Amino acid sequence: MEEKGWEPRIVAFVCNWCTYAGADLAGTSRLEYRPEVRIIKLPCTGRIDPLFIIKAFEKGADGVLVSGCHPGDCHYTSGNYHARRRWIVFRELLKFAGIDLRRVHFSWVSASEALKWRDLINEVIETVRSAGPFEAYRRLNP
Amino acid sequence: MIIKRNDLKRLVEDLIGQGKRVIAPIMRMGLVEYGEIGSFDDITWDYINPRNSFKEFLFPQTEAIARYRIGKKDVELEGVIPELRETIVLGSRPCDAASTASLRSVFTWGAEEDPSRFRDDFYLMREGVTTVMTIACLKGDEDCFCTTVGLTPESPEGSDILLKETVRGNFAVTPVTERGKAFVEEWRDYITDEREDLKEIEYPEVLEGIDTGKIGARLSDVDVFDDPVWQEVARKCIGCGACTFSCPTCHCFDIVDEATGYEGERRKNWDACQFEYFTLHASGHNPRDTQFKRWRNRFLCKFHIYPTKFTSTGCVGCGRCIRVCPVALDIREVMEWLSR
Amino acid sequence: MARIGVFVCQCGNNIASTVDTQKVAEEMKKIPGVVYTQDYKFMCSAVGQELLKKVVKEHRLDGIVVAACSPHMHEKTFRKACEAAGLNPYRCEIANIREQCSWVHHDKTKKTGTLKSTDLTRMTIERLKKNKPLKTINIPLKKKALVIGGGIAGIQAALDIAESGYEVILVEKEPSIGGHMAQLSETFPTMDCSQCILTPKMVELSMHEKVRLLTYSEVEKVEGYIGNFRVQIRKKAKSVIEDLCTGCGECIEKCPFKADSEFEVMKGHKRKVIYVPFPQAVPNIPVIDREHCPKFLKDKCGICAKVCGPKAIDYSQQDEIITEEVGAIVVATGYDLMPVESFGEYGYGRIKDVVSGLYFERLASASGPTGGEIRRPSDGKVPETVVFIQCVGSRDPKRGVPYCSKICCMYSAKHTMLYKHKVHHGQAYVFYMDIRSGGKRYDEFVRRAIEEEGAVYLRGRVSSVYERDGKVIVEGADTLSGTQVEIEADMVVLATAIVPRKGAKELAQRLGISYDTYGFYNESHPKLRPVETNTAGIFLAGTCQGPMDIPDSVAQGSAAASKVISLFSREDLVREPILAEVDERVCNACWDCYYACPYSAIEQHPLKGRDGSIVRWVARVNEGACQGCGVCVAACRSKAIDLKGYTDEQVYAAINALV
Amino acid sequence: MDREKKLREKARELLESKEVDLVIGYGWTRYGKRVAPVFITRPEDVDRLIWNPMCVNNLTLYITRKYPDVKAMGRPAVVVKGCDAKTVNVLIQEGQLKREDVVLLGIPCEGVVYRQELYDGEVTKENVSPKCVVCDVKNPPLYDHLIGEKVEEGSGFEGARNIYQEIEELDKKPEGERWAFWMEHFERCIRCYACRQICPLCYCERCIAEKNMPQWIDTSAHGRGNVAWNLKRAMDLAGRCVFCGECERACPVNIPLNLINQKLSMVVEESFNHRPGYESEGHPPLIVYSLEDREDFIR
Repeated sequence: MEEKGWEPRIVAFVCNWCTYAGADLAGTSRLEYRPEVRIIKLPCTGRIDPLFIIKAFEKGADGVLVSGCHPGDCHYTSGNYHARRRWIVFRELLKFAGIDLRRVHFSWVSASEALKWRDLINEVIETVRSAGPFEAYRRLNP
Repeated sequence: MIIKRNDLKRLVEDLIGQGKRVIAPIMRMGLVEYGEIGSFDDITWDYINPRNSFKEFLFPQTEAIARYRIGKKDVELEGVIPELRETIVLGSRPCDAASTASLRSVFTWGAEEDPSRFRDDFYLMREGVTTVMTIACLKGDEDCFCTTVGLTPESPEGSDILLKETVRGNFAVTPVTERGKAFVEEWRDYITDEREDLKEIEYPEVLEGIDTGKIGARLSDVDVFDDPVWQEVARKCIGCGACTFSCPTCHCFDIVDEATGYEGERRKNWDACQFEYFTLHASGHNPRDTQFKRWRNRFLCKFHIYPTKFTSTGCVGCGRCIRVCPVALDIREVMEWLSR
Repeated sequence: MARIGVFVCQCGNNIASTVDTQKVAEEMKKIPGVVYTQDYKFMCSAVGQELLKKVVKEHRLDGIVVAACSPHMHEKTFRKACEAAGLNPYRCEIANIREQCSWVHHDKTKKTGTLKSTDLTRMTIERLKKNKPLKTINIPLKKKALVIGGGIAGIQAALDIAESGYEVILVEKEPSIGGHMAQLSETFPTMDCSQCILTPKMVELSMHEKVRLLTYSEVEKVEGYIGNFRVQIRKKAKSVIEDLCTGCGECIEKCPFKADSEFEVMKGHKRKVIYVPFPQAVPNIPVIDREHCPKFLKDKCGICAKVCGPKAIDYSQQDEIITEEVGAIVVATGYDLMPVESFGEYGYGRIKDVVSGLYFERLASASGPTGGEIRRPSDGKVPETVVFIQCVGSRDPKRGVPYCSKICCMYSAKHTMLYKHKVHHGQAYVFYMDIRSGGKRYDEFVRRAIEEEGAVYLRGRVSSVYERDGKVIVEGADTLSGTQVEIEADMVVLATAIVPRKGAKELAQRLGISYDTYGFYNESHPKLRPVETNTAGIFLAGTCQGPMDIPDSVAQGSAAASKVISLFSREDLVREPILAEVDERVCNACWDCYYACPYSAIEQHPLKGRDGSIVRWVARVNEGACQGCGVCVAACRSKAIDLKGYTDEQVYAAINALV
Repeated sequence: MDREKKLREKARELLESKEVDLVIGYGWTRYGKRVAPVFITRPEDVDRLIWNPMCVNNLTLYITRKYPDVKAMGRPAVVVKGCDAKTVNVLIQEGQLKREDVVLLGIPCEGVVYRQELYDGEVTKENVSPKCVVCDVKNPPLYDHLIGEKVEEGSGFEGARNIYQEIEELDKKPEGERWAFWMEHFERCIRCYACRQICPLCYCERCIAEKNMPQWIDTSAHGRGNVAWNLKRAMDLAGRCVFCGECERACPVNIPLNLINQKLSMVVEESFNHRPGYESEGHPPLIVYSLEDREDFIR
């Protein structure tokens, strides 16, 4: 399945206040991690719609990461709690539809967790790589 | 001329072997539907009328009609020539076959008299490579009403070749069109000149209360257009596209662009006049803003607009819209009302 | 087509060492709608900003992407520069190619960094194409504050706000303001008398022309948003007409019935049924405790009404609901002490001479029931030996709370001193886990208790407390000497944990502010926004936020006040336009957004026909309350609501530009 | 039939007393032998109302915002089976309906057929609707008038198709097989939106599928568009779907939508202890949250 020289393409939907800041800190701390991730910043994980994830797969993502503030840390008090609920259901839906959950990742990364961010990205990329290119989704294209 | 069942099998296998596309009734997900077969044995013989008409093989539900690339200055357009495979539709029904004329009427509207007018090449190209081998119905079900709209279970209209089942389970072959004749010539070896008795064909009852001529005339009356009965008959209509997408003569489509990055496709997709947004204007105004108006339009399209504009009929009596409707809206009830 | 300019910053070598910025700029030139690209050494420098402005004007650009450091660094800088060049600031976007690219991918060949920077910048350009110009919005502001809670933090906040010339309403649940501080004897580390420093403030507050004091009152309902809150306050029936009462005290004097005193803590200590909680109460107006007054229970007595000269007693008085409009709210609702009955080993409730710290405060207080003499509850004897046990409930995740209550180390030290000053020959013992005495002159204070006042500090936990021959025996470990100790004490004082006020969560829900797992209110940022809540316009002061001592509470009161004052110093509120917006044509009025919104920023709005009848309902966003989180957008099934600045179109465009 | 008679009597009474202007019930169609929704406005027409196991439609569809024409007819009474009645609770929860705006003619039901054409005088384990096999609301949980006596709860369709069992079996398969299973179905989707149109809870003024700028869901009936549509449809019904089964019944290409809807119902019940339609208080579970929601999958 795995093509030679293929690197996975991962889209990360992250909240502005915690994970985005955590990723910034990883930068200021000059931590090194794998480059195959493209971040899309949103104000809050509560803004993230399941449609974003579907669309990312449609547009060629092999894996998706959604990340925000730890419970209790949400800049908007409860956005991450709302998000968590949606993910519980959406993740089960994807699983039931037969999507390999190695492609769908959720995490809490705070503004101070630069190390966690680095490790997370490396791990997510590795996991998605083990799942291979998302050909099954690509085949849905006419 | 007779083609024995075994020879029909050989014929089909040979066609498939030549890389041709053979469309025939098959069983999928508990439903009989037209689909491409991989072998003769895929064919289901026990059917009245498949859930879909074979129009989707002439006029696909979705197809790319152009590709584009958004460039620095312009949009670069590239035409799409559909991938054409010679196609044989085996086992279509006379009602469906008759509908091809209706589709052609729309897709070549006025072009015969005036060549500068638009012809839908996508349709015509596909039609040009398609041979329709109809098998006459032995009987209909309670929703079949071809006889009420002027067709019969053995009408040849629209078929290239009409097959009728014999008492021995073989088929009597009648070429209808030039294409059909050529096809029969080509495969003459498989066809014998024997004669066999045909199985009896049971015609669906002609519904006495319905007179299509009268319907057409009444629909020209503006007062009928505003008759409150429309609201009554269509009140339960849920506005889905099940009837139009099953209908062999419905032909409406929508054009959409689907792009990824800077490249995209322009696609032609089936559309249904029953959808609320079908007639929504950019201004926000919707001339058919409630469901009965949309349903009325569908009816008018079949029994007024079609007969007025074309010689072909808008309804072939296949009964699919009745079978598929989730709220059992029966077009015949309205036909009856308008025949009074 | 768009006219977009792209600047790729080298950030000296910070970006340029792993990203070929020139190549990125060239690549961007190929994108439709991009008419100008350039890489530059330092975009954020004055020269860089001037360059940006110049290019915007010269090339008549309608959008700018700066590929540089994190937007958290310089988004404002570049948006300002755009604005100065006549471009709407929200038509400027930042592609983060430093923190999230050049600094984390160390490929010296620049291949990795260049590729990723190209992608990130392209995604940003496509997003920018969908950016609508936005305008900051102005919201009117009601310059009146509500302070909830009349303890020292609330008093301080209210006074500071009032002193700045703004009106303040202070709501206090009890019949008097003063809070816990009014119950204390003397305060560490200065040992001033608590009442002496508090009472003048209470009086000052009550006399202040800008302050409206609502005691015996509670906040029932809060609606609205920063600058424009609508608050309903329940003024409980005092059964005394405040305007008529002179505070002479005749009614209290003559009242024949008694009930337990809340103020005195001590079991069995009674107050009258018509009462002021303590003599220095502000306002000095009694209330009738209807739960215990026979007039209300069986319609008997009525003496107070008979003896009242000014005829201020009104048995028929009803609770009154007052509606007030305020622009800001300071929450200063204080704390409770953990009930320690569950700590069986300390014998509280079982042994009379085991008391709480607050009880000891009352014992030591000159205005307390013993007139400041230390006498034990069981027989009124002066205790010769007193054991103070710290961390009762605090730092005890299993049975109590995991946090440190912060004030107990200090007040236990104070208690040993108070005790020693009053009972010179007495001996104080303190069982402690750690001494936490950070704070100005705090550690010196504890040292004084040990070194000068002779308190014996034992590091270890108490295993059991029991009675023997009229003594209270305390058994515990001294972990420093590694021995078991047994102390024959006359009295034991427990330093019980600070816990959130009963009903704290309910109030938080009414206010729409968040609280932690214990029920303490959450500050917006523990360091940088210590008195703000996440709900704009609502501020915190004092122990409702977590354990703290008087100086901290007062400082917080002042801090919260200063936030209110700075808010009120503006003509109106200026808000970033990152707000939700409803497409009313397609709103279903299912109210998913209404219920999901953390800020109650969605309003149910009727759309009316020409005849004034309601045609249908739609959601509408209150721009003052909306904080731009976008929870509503994801909640909306039909996407009838969108978030300006982070619209679906912008997100879609970014995703679509992945490849 | 006794119930049918009682239903007609009650309808006549309501119409005569002008308590309602309209009774939405079931009636025969002119041709064929189908049962369809009927709208009765005159007491003399109540004999058109029928009740039998072919009465599968969820008629609460017609009291949603999708039917302004029906609304214009005045105050309705609606014939509801137990499953249909649950819809009313969700509609109330979502502000789409006030309880007092509708009169519910609750009709105890012992099972309806999956598709009308399968009915041959008796509901059997072969032709029964899958919702009836696992039904726990034979007697409507809410109604204004109960038509006839209550029936005993519990299912008697041993050996019939069991949705929950099918879900369990599907769950056990490797994901690749599940993907293949669903793709085979989704690729057949013709985007007629019968599933949406028949669903009383798909009442959006503008469906997300009709939204362009941006077009989240491709309108083309290709795999990509169909998967997006079917996932989004399922997601938006999660925690709301009352299992009236209408979407699957309406689907012209037999996509087993009950499976996907009920799978998510199971997830919602397990995760949030919520079963839609049993009460009108509270909110749909996906717009609220609990601090205790599980997050074992979040890193």
